[in-house]
Amino acid sequence: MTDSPQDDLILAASSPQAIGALTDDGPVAPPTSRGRDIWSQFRKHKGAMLGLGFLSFITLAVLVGPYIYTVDPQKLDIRAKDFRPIYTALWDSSAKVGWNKPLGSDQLGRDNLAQMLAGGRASMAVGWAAMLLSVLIGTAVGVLAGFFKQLDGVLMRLTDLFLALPILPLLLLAVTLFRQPLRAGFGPEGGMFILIVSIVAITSWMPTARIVRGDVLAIKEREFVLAARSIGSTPGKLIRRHILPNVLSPILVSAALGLATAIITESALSFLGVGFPSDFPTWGKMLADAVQRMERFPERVMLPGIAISLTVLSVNYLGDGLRDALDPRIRGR
Amino acid sequence: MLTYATRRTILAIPTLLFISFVIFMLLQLAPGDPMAQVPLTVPPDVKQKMREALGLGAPPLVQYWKWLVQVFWIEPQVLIDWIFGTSLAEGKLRVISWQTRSPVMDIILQRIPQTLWVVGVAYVVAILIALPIGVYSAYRQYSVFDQAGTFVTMIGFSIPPFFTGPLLIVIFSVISLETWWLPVLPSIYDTTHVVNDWQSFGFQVKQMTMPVMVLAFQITAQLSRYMRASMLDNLGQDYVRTARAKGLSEAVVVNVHVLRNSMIPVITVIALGIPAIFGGAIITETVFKVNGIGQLLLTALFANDLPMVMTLTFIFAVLIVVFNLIADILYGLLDPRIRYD
Amino acid sequence: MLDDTSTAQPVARIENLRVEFQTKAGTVAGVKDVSFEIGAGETVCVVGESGSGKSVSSLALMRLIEYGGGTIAGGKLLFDSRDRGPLDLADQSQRNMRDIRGNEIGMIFQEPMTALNPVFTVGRQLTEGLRVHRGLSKAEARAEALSLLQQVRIPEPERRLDQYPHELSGGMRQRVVIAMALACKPRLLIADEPTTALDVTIQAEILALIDRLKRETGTAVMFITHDMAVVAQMADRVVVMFRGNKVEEGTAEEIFERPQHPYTKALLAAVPKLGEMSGTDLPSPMKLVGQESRIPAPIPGSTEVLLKVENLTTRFAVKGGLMRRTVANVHAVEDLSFSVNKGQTLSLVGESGCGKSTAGRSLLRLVEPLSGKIDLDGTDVMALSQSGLRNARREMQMIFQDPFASLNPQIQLADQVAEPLSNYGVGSRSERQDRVAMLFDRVELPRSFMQRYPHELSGGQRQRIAIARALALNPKLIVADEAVSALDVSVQAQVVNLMMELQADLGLGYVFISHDMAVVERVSHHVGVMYLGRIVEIGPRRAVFEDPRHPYTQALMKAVPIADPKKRKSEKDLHFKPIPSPIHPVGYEPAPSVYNEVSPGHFVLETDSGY
Amino acid sequence: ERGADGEVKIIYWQAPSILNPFLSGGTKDTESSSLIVEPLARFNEAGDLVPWLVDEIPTVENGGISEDLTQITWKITPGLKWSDGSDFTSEDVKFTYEYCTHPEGGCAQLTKFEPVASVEIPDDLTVVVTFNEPTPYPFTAFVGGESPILQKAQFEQCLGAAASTCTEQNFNPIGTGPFVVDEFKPNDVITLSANPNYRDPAKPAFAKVTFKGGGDAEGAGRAVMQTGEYDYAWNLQLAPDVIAEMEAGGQGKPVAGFGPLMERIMLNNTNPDPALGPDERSVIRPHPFLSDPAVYKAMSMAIDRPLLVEVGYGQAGKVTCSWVPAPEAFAYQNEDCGTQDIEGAKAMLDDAGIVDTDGDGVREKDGVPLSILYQTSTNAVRQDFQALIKDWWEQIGMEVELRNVDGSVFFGGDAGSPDTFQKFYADVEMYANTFNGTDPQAYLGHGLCDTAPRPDTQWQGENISRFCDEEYDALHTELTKTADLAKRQEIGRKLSQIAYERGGLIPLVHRGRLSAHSNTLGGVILNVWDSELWNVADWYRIKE
Ligand SMILES: Nc1ncnc2c1ncn2[C@@H]1O[C@H](COP(=O)(O)OP(=O)(O)OP(=O)(O)O)[C@@H](O)[C@H]1O
Ligand SMILES: Nc1ncnc2c1ncn2[C@@H]1O[C@H](COP(=O)(O)OP(=O)(O)OP(=O)(O)O)[C@@H](O)[C@H]1O
Ligand SMILES: [Mg+2]
Ligand SMILES: [Mg+2]
Ligand code: NI
Repeated sequence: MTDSPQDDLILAASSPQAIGALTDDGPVAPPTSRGRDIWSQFRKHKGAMLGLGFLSFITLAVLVGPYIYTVDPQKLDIRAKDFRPIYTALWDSSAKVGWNKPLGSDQLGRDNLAQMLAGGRASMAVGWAAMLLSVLIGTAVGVLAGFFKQLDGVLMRLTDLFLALPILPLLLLAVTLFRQPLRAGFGPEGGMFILIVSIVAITSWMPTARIVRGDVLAIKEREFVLAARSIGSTPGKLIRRHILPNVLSPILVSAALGLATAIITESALSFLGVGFPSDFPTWGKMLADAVQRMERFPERVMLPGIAISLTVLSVNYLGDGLRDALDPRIRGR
Repeated sequence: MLTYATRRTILAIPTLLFISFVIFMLLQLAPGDPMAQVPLTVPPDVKQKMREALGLGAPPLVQYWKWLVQVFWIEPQVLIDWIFGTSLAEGKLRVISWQTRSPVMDIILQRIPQTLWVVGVAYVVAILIALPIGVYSAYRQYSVFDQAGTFVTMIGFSIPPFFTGPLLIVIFSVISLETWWLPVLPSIYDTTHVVNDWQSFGFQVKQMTMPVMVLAFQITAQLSRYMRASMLDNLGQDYVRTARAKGLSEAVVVNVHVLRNSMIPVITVIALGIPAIFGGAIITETVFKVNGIGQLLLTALFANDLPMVMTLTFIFAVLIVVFNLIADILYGLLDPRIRYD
Repeated sequence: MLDDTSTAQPVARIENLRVEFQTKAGTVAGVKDVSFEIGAGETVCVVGESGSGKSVSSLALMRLIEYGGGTIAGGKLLFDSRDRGPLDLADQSQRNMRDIRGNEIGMIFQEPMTALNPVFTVGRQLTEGLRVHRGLSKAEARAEALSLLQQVRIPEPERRLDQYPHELSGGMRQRVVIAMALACKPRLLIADEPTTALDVTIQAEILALIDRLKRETGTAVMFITHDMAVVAQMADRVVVMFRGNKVEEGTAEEIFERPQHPYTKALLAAVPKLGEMSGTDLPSPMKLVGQESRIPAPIPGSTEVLLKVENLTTRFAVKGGLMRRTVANVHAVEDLSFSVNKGQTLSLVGESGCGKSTAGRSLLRLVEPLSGKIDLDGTDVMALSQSGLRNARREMQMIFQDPFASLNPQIQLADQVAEPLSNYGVGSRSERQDRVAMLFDRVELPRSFMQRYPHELSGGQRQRIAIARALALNPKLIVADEAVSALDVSVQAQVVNLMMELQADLGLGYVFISHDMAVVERVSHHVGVMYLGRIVEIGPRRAVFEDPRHPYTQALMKAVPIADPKKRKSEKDLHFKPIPSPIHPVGYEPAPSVYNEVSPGHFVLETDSGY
Repeated sequence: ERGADGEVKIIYWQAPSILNPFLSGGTKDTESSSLIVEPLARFNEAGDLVPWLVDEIPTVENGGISEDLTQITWKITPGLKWSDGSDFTSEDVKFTYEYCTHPEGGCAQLTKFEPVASVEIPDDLTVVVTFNEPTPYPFTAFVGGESPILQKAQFEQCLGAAASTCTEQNFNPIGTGPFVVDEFKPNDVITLSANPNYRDPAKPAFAKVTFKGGGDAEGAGRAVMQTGEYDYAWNLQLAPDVIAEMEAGGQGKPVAGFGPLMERIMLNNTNPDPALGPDERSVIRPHPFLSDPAVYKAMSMAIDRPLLVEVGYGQAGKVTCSWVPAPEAFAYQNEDCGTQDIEGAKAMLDDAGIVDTDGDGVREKDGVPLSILYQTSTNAVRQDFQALIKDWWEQIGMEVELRNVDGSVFFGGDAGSPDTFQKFYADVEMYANTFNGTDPQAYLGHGLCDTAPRPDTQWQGENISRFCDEEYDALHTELTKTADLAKRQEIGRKLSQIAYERGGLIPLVHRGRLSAHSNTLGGVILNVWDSELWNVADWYRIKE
């Protein structure tokens, strides 16, 4: 009982002759790859496209920006402190602005634009790394638990355990706990980076694991897996070739959401004062530091705040679009 | 169902014990020192004596055992005493906070009302707003309302509370916008405020407005997404067509048939969120100086008040486990297809 | 066919209906141009293959198509309303339609499993319509619902009212849906494939029920199906649809005996009819319209034993209680013994849940049997280690029921067919490619399909890919689990023919699992009838079909509808007991199967089977 | 008139967790309890002693202090009552001594009582404190907000190990002060009302006090100066521009006071080279280059102290180069301190032969590059200082790595952690220190050779720099024997100078305490020598 619209296209070509009636015509449309299908559906989701655009823009900006705008974000220039962004000159001609400080400078004269770029780098790096790690753990646990019955109980109890561990306290605790040894090993920034990334990942993989496990359980019951087993596929191959590609969509979606959570968590940590070292700007830190001077220098709060929110917003939209695009029920329309 | 619940409860006990052990050991390993906040003018040997007075010298396992006994044996007795006026726990050592030298449980009880008021009200407000929004945007999928709703909820997802919080304070407390008919709201939550008449109730509402706004915004965002997704799932089901074929009005089809089914996963999500109410909202509480549980945990953590941190995190763990169980059981109750055993 | 209704005022008349859907690929017409009418007390059967627009027409008539994203682009839907006189439903408001839906037009849907709201009781769902349309009070509605349930002959109707849908069996649920559709005594009853998902025995009962209700109430019935045998059972008049158009219309007799349109002819030729093979010993491929050049030759096979199964038992543990211990077992396959000869087909038939699939999977040890012996051409399959088993699976392959589910949607077809080869490291990459190309030729698929993905193929084509994949390793035995059940008749006929051709050419042995007696009759050398995990009767096909001995076999034969309007069944001679539960507590040991050989090779179970 | 002015609202961004200062030692706890319990004598805003529960301050002249400097006799003002109405007697004073010196009590103010040999009470109003040895400055026990008197009747059951079971007592101490506790919510809020038995019937002017704790300095400052929700905010450690902006809110104003608190950079006199191993580094002397006067002097010269003040503390900071910046008479004055001289610093290094020999931009001394690790605790202002100072030091040809450690670890004193300020596994470290009261004798003892933290003292000890100078030790011994104030002050200045000039530390900023009070709150006199709330009984509401 096919429900494919292609049947109608066939009709145009074949009249109901006896033979024609029973021949099992194939589609006349050229083969479309699944990827293209998904892409064309994805493209229709305006929010997701905007999200993708903005995310690419931000990523590119923080990656390439520091090579174009080569001001050292840590460079103190105490005489040029408290500059306003150049655009304030539009309504306030007396504002202290300068073309050399396009987005102004902070109370020690550090350049805001350079800090935004450097901070974005840190935030994005943390976001991506933590997301990848978390998705990796989540997928591994989910697939193993779903595929191997013997492991299911143990792994799911483990997941419960991590779910029951309250996240923020644990996070704060681990920061105080491992900051020093890691810093010794990888330097102040490297150590903190590893620490934050791993903490965010360790405390956020559980939903992915649960979703993936559920999907694996369902897919395991699909006949093509049984078919693959009957043609002698080894478990490893079964997972790689048959299971993983089919759980890709929940993984991608939780990856998108994971990226958002990671960025927010990092900035929350910075806000609570347990994030990166002080001379290492991240958006969250810039925001937290600037809250004090919010009225006089609203841009110092707004710029990082908007950057965080927009990034997370676009990632969320991206996730939404991905979910729609990957859902065959919606794609079929 | 009963066996299922029993089984889960029994399974939860070793899990919780294990969790408590893990937390305890992590805290033990933490390099902080409860004396770090004592000024430098107090000499080290005095600090050492103070530490010993707190019982810090004992080996970790002994401390852990003591804590277990205090939490599982003595505290329940205190509760019984309190309810029945007996004196079982007379003279027994309770879990004592290092910062305040007073029983941890007493302080927690003191903090719970604030947290429940603020976070709980936010949760209720959020539910009341989120569900209709979710239902309507699913029903009119891709309509303007849906698009706008999606946008707003996405923003709710995306803007961290430590951004919205100070923003609101500046808007409502600092730059007084009275000229625009906006009320001036207190930036510092008064935990001693007693509601006894309309005026004091008004003040309570005022001081709760901002934290509740910030929190409810976030929760609304999440819940309405869930509600929408769940509604969409169910709107495509065959039974909806059956209901329409019976000639039922759209209101009945959507608000009775579809809603009832869609509520099943959403209610469990709501149940799973309840532990977070008790956990307080660390950031929001910090921003608005609501001295609730979240703020308690944060200060205890920074002061290295291990008994307090330990007990609080353990209580959260218990709540999470319990509400997980409740969510599962609710699922079973709401969905007649699911029968545990 | 008895009453001449064409002169009477029709209850509903569809004129030049056209329904369109907005899709990604532009506007698609689900129904292009369909006109027919339904008179009171008349059953009009709408037949056609999947996607021909049957459901769309019926939903358009209910004006439910708007909720599925369709629009009525043209045509009239004239309906003779009880209260308002003749109306064109196509331009009624949804408000008015609400008064008509469920009140004057009732509808029965295909899937009894999903058509009922899982969280409300049967009673509540039944009374809803009554209270809306007839303004009954709660108690009145309940009484009315009860009488409706009695009318559709559900056992213990009082109890059912307070049960939830999932607590009822498929047949009972379908009765509830029918009761719901009939609640307000509609003038027109639309039944959209009401029995497709059901077992033959239950199907027979439901068909009889609808027929009886129609006669008792004089309702007009629009009956949608793709099963010609069902049409033959039910129809007064038949409308044949093909790709959105009506191609032929006539009384049942006209259609079956003097089909005019080539499509109808082809369709009828492709329908296997029970009893067609009477008098022959060997199966032979069907004669299809358009393939007259191929002369179907009987397939003899050999007498050499390929697979010998003895006392095969498979159980699934049911866990429960505080400690999650095994508290009971599902006795899915119980003491099964049979053998398959090289180049021959053994069919296993039986109702849903009788253990056919489990038996098939146990053969390959895709589920672990509890005990028994499986001997495949000299290898003791039960004794093999995991790696040995992997090797043994080269010799036996499976084809599954659902062509949509049994192919991985993410992998190109050529790779899917090549996968068994690469799994066993057969040949080099280019050799494998050649072999895949050859296999495509073998199953008559163009090589240009090799780079496609499963979703770009039709069901029949997919099933051919599955067959090609099963053939890749040159197996001796293929277990075909409902391999053609999900396909349209015409496609089914082609696939059946292909399988038989391959058998003749390659000397394959088949274990053919199916619930469709007519197909089984067509393909098998031997037939085993299963009931509750056991084979109740096994023997040469001819013996079993022409001389069924076990009471269950006899009942089953009686229930099968025959694609011939002259051989209608009546409700009287249908009495089926629901299948008892195969779940038994731990420690329960059923008696061994003892067979009585009634004729050479024809065995009938002596042991109590539960029937 | 008592209670006439209604309610006063005080906010401390650190929340008090207990009202018994003997069990906490935290400033927030000491200050909040000073509303309730009082010492025999207090310091006023100038650092001078004023009698509080006694009639006069004992001196050698008035016979209150024995000639041999081993005994001090306090005469309690007659007629004093506890807030519960019972009499305040010398029994209570003696009990307080016993309470704090109990070996299992973990009393935070133990140092104040350690030199005391015994406390005798010949009668209800006389307390005779005998010291172990001649004590030229005997005003530690029972003096100042940190050593108030507890009521014997209330705390009798709370000696030693029982101290922590006395929650009721610790939360609701009975005192002689202007207010009594109505309700104490630990780490949150205290509500108090006027003490009906307060000695001055006209005071306090306020009937109620709400003492809110928690949040951050910024919120507290905002609540007083911008929104006017609170009347008094304590210790606003905020950047000067932030304070200025808040002040513009017009509801309140900041007040600053200067105690001996001083932000400094400690120079490591031992070699912190990690290669030496954990038990040797920071023990073995000397430091490869920091021991060279040219190096540390150049480092000090390179610093622009006025800028540091401006960036970090504004009106709550002053330039200083004295180890003891206050009281004024103890402070060593140095004129050059306030001017930065990068060129001079370079020249000084060049003259000492410390030049860049390998062209990497970093000077070497005897082949060892001037590359230092500069650590401090995590704190916004300190990090700004680090950034600025790093910049200056790099200008004179040094290489600087920055590091900041969480305060609870840095000041935590955990012997197992390598990151405490005592271990000093770095070349220089920055923090602030101070002392209580007005006498710096014990504080100056932090420069004695044998007080250096070492493995065999479990890394305890106050000489963080491991500074060791014979002349300094001798001079300090002299100080302990001198009773004449002028002479003491002179020795004190000399000690400060030695420590500065011989490489003990680089003083940076003399830090004041900046608090804020609303424009309608009168009577506030900021006092950094005692509790800020020392004169809360005199506070009143300014009528419009
Ligand atoms: N919601 C829809 N959107 C787009 N096309 C649709 C939709 N519903 C049906 N169609 C198309 O309309 C045509 C007729 O579908 P219909 O469901 O009526 O077939 P059918 O004859 O009932 O088939 P089956 O036997 O599988 O039920 C098909 O080509 C189908 O693809
Ligand atoms: N994995 C399993 N675990 C538990 N019980 C099972 C499992 N698989 C099948 N069963 C049970 O075993 C019995 C036989 O199932 P099986 O699938 O073999 O029936 P079938 O004859 O193939 O039915 P159908 O015609 O519906 O495919 C059923 O009662 C089924 O519920
Ligand atoms: Mg259909
Ligand atoms: Mg089956
Ligand atoms: Ni000291």
